[in-house]
Amino acid sequence: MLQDGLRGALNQSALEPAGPQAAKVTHLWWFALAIATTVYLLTMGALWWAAHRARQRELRGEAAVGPEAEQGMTRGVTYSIAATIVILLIFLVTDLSVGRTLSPVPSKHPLTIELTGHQWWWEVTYADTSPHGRFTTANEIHVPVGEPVLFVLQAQDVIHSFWVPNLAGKKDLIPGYTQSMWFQADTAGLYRGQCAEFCGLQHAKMALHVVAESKADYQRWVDQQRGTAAIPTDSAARRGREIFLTGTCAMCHSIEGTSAGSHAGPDLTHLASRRTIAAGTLPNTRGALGGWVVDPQRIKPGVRMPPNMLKPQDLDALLTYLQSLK
Amino acid sequence: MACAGPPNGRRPASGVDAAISLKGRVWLAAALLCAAGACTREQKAEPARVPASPALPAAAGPRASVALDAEDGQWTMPAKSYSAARYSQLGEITADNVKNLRPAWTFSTSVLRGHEEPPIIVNNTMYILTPFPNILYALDLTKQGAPKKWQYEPKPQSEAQGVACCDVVNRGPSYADGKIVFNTLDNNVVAVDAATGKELWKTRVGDINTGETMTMAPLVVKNKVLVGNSGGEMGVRGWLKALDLASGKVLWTAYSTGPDDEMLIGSRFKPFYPKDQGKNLGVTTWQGEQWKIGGGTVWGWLSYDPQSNLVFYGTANPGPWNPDQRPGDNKFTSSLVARDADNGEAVWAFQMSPHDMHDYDGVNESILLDVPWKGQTRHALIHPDRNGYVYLMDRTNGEVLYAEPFVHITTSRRVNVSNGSLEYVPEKKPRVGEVVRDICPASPGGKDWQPSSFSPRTGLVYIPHQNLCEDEEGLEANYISGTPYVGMNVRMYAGPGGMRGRLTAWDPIAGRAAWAIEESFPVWSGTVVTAGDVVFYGTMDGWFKAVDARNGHPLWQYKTGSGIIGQPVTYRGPDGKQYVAVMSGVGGWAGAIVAGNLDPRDSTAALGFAAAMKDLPDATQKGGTLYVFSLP
Amino acid sequence: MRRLSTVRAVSFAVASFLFATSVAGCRREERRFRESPPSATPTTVRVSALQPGTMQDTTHARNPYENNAYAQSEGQRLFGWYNCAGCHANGGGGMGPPLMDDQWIYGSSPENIYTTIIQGRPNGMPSFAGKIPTTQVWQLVTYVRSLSAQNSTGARSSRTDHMMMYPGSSSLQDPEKPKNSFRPPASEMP
Amino acid sequence: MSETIAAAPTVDPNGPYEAEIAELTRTYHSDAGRFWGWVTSVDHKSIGKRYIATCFVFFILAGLNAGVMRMQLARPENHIVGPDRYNQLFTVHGTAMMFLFAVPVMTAMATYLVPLMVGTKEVAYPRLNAFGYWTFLIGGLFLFAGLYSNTGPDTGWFAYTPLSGPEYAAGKRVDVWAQVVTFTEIAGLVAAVEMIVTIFKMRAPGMSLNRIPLYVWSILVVSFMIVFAMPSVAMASTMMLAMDRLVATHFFNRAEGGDPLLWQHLFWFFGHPEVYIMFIPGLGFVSAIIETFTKRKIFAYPVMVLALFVTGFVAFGLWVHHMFATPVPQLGRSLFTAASVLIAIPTGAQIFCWIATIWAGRPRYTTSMMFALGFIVVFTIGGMTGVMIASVPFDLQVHDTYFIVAHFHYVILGGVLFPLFGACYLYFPKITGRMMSETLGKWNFWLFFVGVNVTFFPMHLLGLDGMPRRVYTYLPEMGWGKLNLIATFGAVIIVSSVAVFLWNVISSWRGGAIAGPNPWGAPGLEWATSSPPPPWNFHPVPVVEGRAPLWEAGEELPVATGLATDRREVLITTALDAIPDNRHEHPGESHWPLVMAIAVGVTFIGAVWTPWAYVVGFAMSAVAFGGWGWPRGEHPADQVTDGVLPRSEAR
Repeated sequence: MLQDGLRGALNQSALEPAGPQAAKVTHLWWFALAIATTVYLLTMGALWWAAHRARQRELRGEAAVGPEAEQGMTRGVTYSIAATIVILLIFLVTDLSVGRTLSPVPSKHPLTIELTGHQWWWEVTYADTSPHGRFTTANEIHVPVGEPVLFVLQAQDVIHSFWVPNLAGKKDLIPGYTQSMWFQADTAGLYRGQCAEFCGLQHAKMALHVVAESKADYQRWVDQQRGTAAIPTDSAARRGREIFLTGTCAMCHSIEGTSAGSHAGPDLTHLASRRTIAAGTLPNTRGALGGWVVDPQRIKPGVRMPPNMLKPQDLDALLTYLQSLK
Repeated sequence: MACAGPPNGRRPASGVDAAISLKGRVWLAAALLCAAGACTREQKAEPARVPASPALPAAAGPRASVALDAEDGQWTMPAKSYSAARYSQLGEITADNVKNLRPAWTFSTSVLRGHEEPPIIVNNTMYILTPFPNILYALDLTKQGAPKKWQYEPKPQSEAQGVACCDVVNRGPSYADGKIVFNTLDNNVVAVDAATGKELWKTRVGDINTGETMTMAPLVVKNKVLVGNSGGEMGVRGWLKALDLASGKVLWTAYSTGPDDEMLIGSRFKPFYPKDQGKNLGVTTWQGEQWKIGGGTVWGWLSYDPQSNLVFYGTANPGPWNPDQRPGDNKFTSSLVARDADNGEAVWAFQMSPHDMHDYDGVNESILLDVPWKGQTRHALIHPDRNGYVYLMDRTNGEVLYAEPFVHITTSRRVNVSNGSLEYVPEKKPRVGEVVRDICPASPGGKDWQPSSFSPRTGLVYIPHQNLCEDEEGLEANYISGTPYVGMNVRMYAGPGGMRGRLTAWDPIAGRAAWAIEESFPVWSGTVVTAGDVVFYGTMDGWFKAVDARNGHPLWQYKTGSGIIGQPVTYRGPDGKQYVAVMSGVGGWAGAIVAGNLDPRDSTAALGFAAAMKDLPDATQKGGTLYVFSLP
Repeated sequence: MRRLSTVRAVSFAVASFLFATSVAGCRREERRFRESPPSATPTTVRVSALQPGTMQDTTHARNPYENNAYAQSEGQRLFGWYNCAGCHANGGGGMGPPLMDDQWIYGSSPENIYTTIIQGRPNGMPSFAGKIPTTQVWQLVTYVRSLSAQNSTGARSSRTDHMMMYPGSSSLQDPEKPKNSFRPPASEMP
Repeated sequence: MSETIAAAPTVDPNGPYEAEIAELTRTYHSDAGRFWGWVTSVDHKSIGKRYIATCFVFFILAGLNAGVMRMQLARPENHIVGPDRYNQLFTVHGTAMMFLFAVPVMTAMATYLVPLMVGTKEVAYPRLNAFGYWTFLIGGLFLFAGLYSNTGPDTGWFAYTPLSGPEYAAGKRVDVWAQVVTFTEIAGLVAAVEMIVTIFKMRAPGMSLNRIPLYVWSILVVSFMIVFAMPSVAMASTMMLAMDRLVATHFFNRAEGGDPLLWQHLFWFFGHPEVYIMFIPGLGFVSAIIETFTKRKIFAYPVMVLALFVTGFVAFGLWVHHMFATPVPQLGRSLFTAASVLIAIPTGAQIFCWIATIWAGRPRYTTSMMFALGFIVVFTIGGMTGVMIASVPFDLQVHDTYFIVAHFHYVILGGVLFPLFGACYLYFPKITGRMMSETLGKWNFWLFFVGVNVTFFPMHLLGLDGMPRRVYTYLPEMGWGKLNLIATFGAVIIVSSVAVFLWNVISSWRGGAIAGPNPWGAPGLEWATSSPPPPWNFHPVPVVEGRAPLWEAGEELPVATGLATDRREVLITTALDAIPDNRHEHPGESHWPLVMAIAVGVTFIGAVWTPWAYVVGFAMSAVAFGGWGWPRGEHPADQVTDGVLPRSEAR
């Protein structure tokens, strides 16, 4: 069902790189795999051959090989050990070189995104030279194609790990520490990421999506995200807004342009513009949204969001409002 | 193991014997040591007079002067005069005879919260405004024992107490044109007939549901009542309003943040320094719409210069305290603003603490002085700020003549006079999830609201202030309308020397302290200085003190019923004698631990102030009494 | 079979041990994410959060979480999230009265505290009716009671990952059994 | 194999020693078997047996956890268990497998075998040995008691702070974990000390260092590793984590100057060597098995020994490769990468040597041998992936994914369980006196071999496909369903294999073919005594003249006589050349080890609730110490070895 919400299958494979980071690692992997397989097959071959030889001898009733064979064995073993060492060194060198090439950010002033891990969702803030240009969203990161993006990683509660396999390896978000990493998306598309460090009850459902899009689309998105939520015109939505601001919602969520300013939960200023809700768990459809608002504990047991028993018409109004938050 | 703290596994045993609590204290010591740093704790010490920089003869050299009205023996506004000098030309009580001072009469207010207000004396009547519920008493001075003439009760909403950040205080009424004007905690500005106590008008100017309250003393200028709001800890947007003295109609509103038109910033707006110049700084120096809940309230003192027709006032801290949540300079919070008294148009503004990180409000008083400066006389104002510096500024254009530290400062290196910028120490910036230690001055600042006084005779400014440092830890603050919006764990303790309070006599020209008196508790009361060269102030353990204005020699002291945080005044009674009056009644932020029965075991109680005042409950009790003294 | 007798003895010991501990654990360790039916007070629109809300009958309300560790830690989190700490600090009080001492103006029983949170109190305690779901209110109640050591110490967390609030003790101070003392209202309490 | 039995020389009990044996029987008399005798026994064989049995019980319980987890993951959005229960399951699975099975079972086997292999009558410090077992038992029961009372730890077997700290881990669950770790560390350290002393000072005369069996070498290396590694985690969990949680210290509280990363360093400084602690004894078993069933001494003995030592040493230079995603300087990372890569060399060397041995020998494909070969096949895969994830960039992709899960299950099942099963089949006759069924054995092997690969190979792919570990469920759209289903199916096969094994053990114990002293014609001293061995193992004690005593000795094994038989006297030899040094009297049955263990139990279990438990515990321990150390009769403890002379030299 999520697919309809996301237009396309969910891709979270480390072997389908969409950027230089992941690509290099993928190459490294195939290289390593090739070596490993060869070495493994050779070893097993040797094992089989040894067993076979011994059997032959036994069938022929020969006695076990005597000391004269020792040199041969010594040579064999020495060579194979030497070979192992050489191979390992080759691997080590390639690996380290790859590691070096990947670490520095290839840009002076990269687009910087501050990512904060919460139990169990992602707070995403786009940095800007002017404070007024900053804006905050959640669980969905938009990046321009072909441009390195720098991530500043922090955690609000426990250790999380930021990982979008198609784009780059992971980095931990550790409370009290500030780490950074970067990646670059070369092909436009939707890439799924997921928390990779066990962080409690809903670790399994702490996902995010990276939307890589053309510079133009990205700019359009940024401009729209910077805007604040307008006061709805139709009565239903207005009623929904009222419920949001005076009910339980405003205790945890914020909507720019209203009096709701709590950061306990994700920022909902442009909720309707996102593809998923509940940290990449549900498609952002009216139905899913309703189900989530009413009984989130059924979908993500232990999640911080409480159930909300709204009267049907109230729920309807609230959903109308939430869906108006483009 | 020593760091373990006491065994807690004990079942909640009923009744804890002394032994255990004693152990508790031992553990406290251990635990604190483990916490590495933050080990400064107030040591008891007797108040002592210490000469700060080599004491200069107060009378020598050129002196600052101040504009004074002719002395009429009255006290019509909390600051005595528009120039906010709190100087009385009455000379009956002198350094020589003050030792004979004795109580003339007293009056109980029936309120037990912090009494920060001064009595107002007009036409042989004394007006006393209590803290919430803001009862206004009129006492007849002509009669023996000053019986009550009438009392006026505004009956403010009791919920208002829930949104008053630092006790439900009020800093006093003002008299003008036969009216007593004052603010109530629930945001009403009230004008009462001074003679009859009849309510003339009552205007609601704020909404407690957004966390707004009012505690400041209005200033009446040319038939305009200038008032501002409180609530910098509640996500309130600060403003200054002018009401028509006759009708109570709101004439204009000048916000401290937001777009220029709402801040009444127009063509006349010419800040001295580039850092304060630009269009719509009230918006562009904030993320998103944070300026709407960004603080910059106006709960402090206003002064007025008739010559230039300008009012000068400071704006409070930006909200929330946690600076990470509000990137940018957050203009114009923690700033000084000069406005045209008629239409409120901003003339200049100067931000003392850009992107304030430690609740360094800018609301402290500005005393309007004329100082000889580099050969010429400058129309200046002197402003001891919470960030620990005394600013001497040209009040005509907002140029900083000097900014010199008057307390121990670790949060900033200096104020660069060439561009007016405060040079922060980055290590002392509060960080989320990490305790930053040894932040000096603490959030109440080098000096809080408690007003200074200036004597043209000695040429010294008498600054009552505190000496506190603190540890801070930033937290994610959630804005929930009508609830606190702070986002900081704070733990305060005495600054270097272990004395938490000080009265500093400041030489406004030399830019350094002439002498200082150390007090164990913060000096949370105002000061007043008289032509008799006597400075009066009170301490939080209840002593009302008189010291020699020239050298700070202690002359006289009297123990009142409760801690003193009020503003002493002096006046000439109908019998022609000089009287000195002060409210006794501990409270306020510093006294909350007593006024609110707080539990000192939680070091973050009262935004961390309780930690520094653990011994106050032993030193004084709640009260609410007016004390009037005179010579026999 | 002598060996068997041994085995039997041992297995009996094991069994009884398991049983003993299991009885001890359950109640404290339960994590009840979803009360069925999912409970929450209906959202009602009100003019002001500061005026006491609509009266609610809490006479036969009982705290389902007393001594439950999970509810207590949830309550601790919400205490910060919903700005309770803004007024009550971490139990020491500030704008609001302290919660870790033995003076309870409006009563210290779970029901009293529940009512206080839901309906608010005249001297500044806002009403959170319709703003905090019942389950969470009870979690708050559980935590608030732990501040003055009124419920099981076994369920309480020793500290938060923040500034040390209670120097010299693990979770909280030498417990004081609260007595409901009714102080004179208004001007005396924050 | 009848001919081998005949061939193997043994110490003949009905030789000229009847009188002494009779006296020994009195000296070593205990009513073992009856409950009291059972709890007071200090015989390393009886302790070893119950130790092994206990470990297998925990193995099965932890395995069942895994079973439930596999069921839950078989389908996306499955609802067999919720996140709360699932987290407890995988945490207890990991904790139990590591702390209650993989390491202790090897200790247990060593407790039983090492004294026999080095040809001494008893283990060093027999009462300490008993104490170790009881402590371990209490700890293990505590963990599962926790799980079954919904108090199972739920923060993963490495319990990262702050998730495991006081704020985020409510209740007592993590405290249970912390104390269980402590219990097992105590047991582990105790055993390590005994092993080191036994191996250095109690070897049979003539068993100089260069004649020590490879298995014994591996145990020696591991014992040293334990001594260095385990205090780190014991301190971290007992002192720091427990104190943070119980009395609000701030070791791991970043806000007040503590550091959550400190935990990771302390834990992995133990946690990584732990892996090698688990499978180095396995390598030892493989050597023993291959030696036995190829009828040929292991090729390049010095290389093998060296390899063990190098592995044990380098193992301490790897821990940071569990932390590549945390702030670690580039250079540091490179160093740990290098170390992680290079540790493959010694292991590789050993594998080559075994292959050479097989090539040169006459392999007999008994179940035991099959498991040894299976070990090479499976373990090598784990080794390969191990080298891969030493690479920082690659590790950052697969770290904390199912690729890692696959990797370490290949290493652990390959490195621990295959050799362990092999060893069971090899030593079962020695322990019980009966042979295990070879037919069931083959079933056991093939089911296990297939099961392991079917279960864990797909996990490599899942990991690369982005499936993080420790997720209680996943979305259908992720397309991880098929592979997970396969893995679950594999798990079923493993379960059946283990069932077969158990059945084989039980049935063979009841009615397996009677095994002689040396059914396999193996070379080690352990085969030089009856099966099961008498309480005193050997009398007189054998004398060693080569690396494979039973193969090199002629008809009769040279022995050393002269040890007193009226008391439990053991022969102490020199560390290097094992020349008789002096004799030492060992204590008899004692209940004090149990009392002591209970004292420890009270201390640590009580400490979950109150620090006062330490006070009480210390008092109890004091009493136990008193009883333990009470003087033991008038016999002079140590004497010079006059009269103890190797027979051979007497000739």
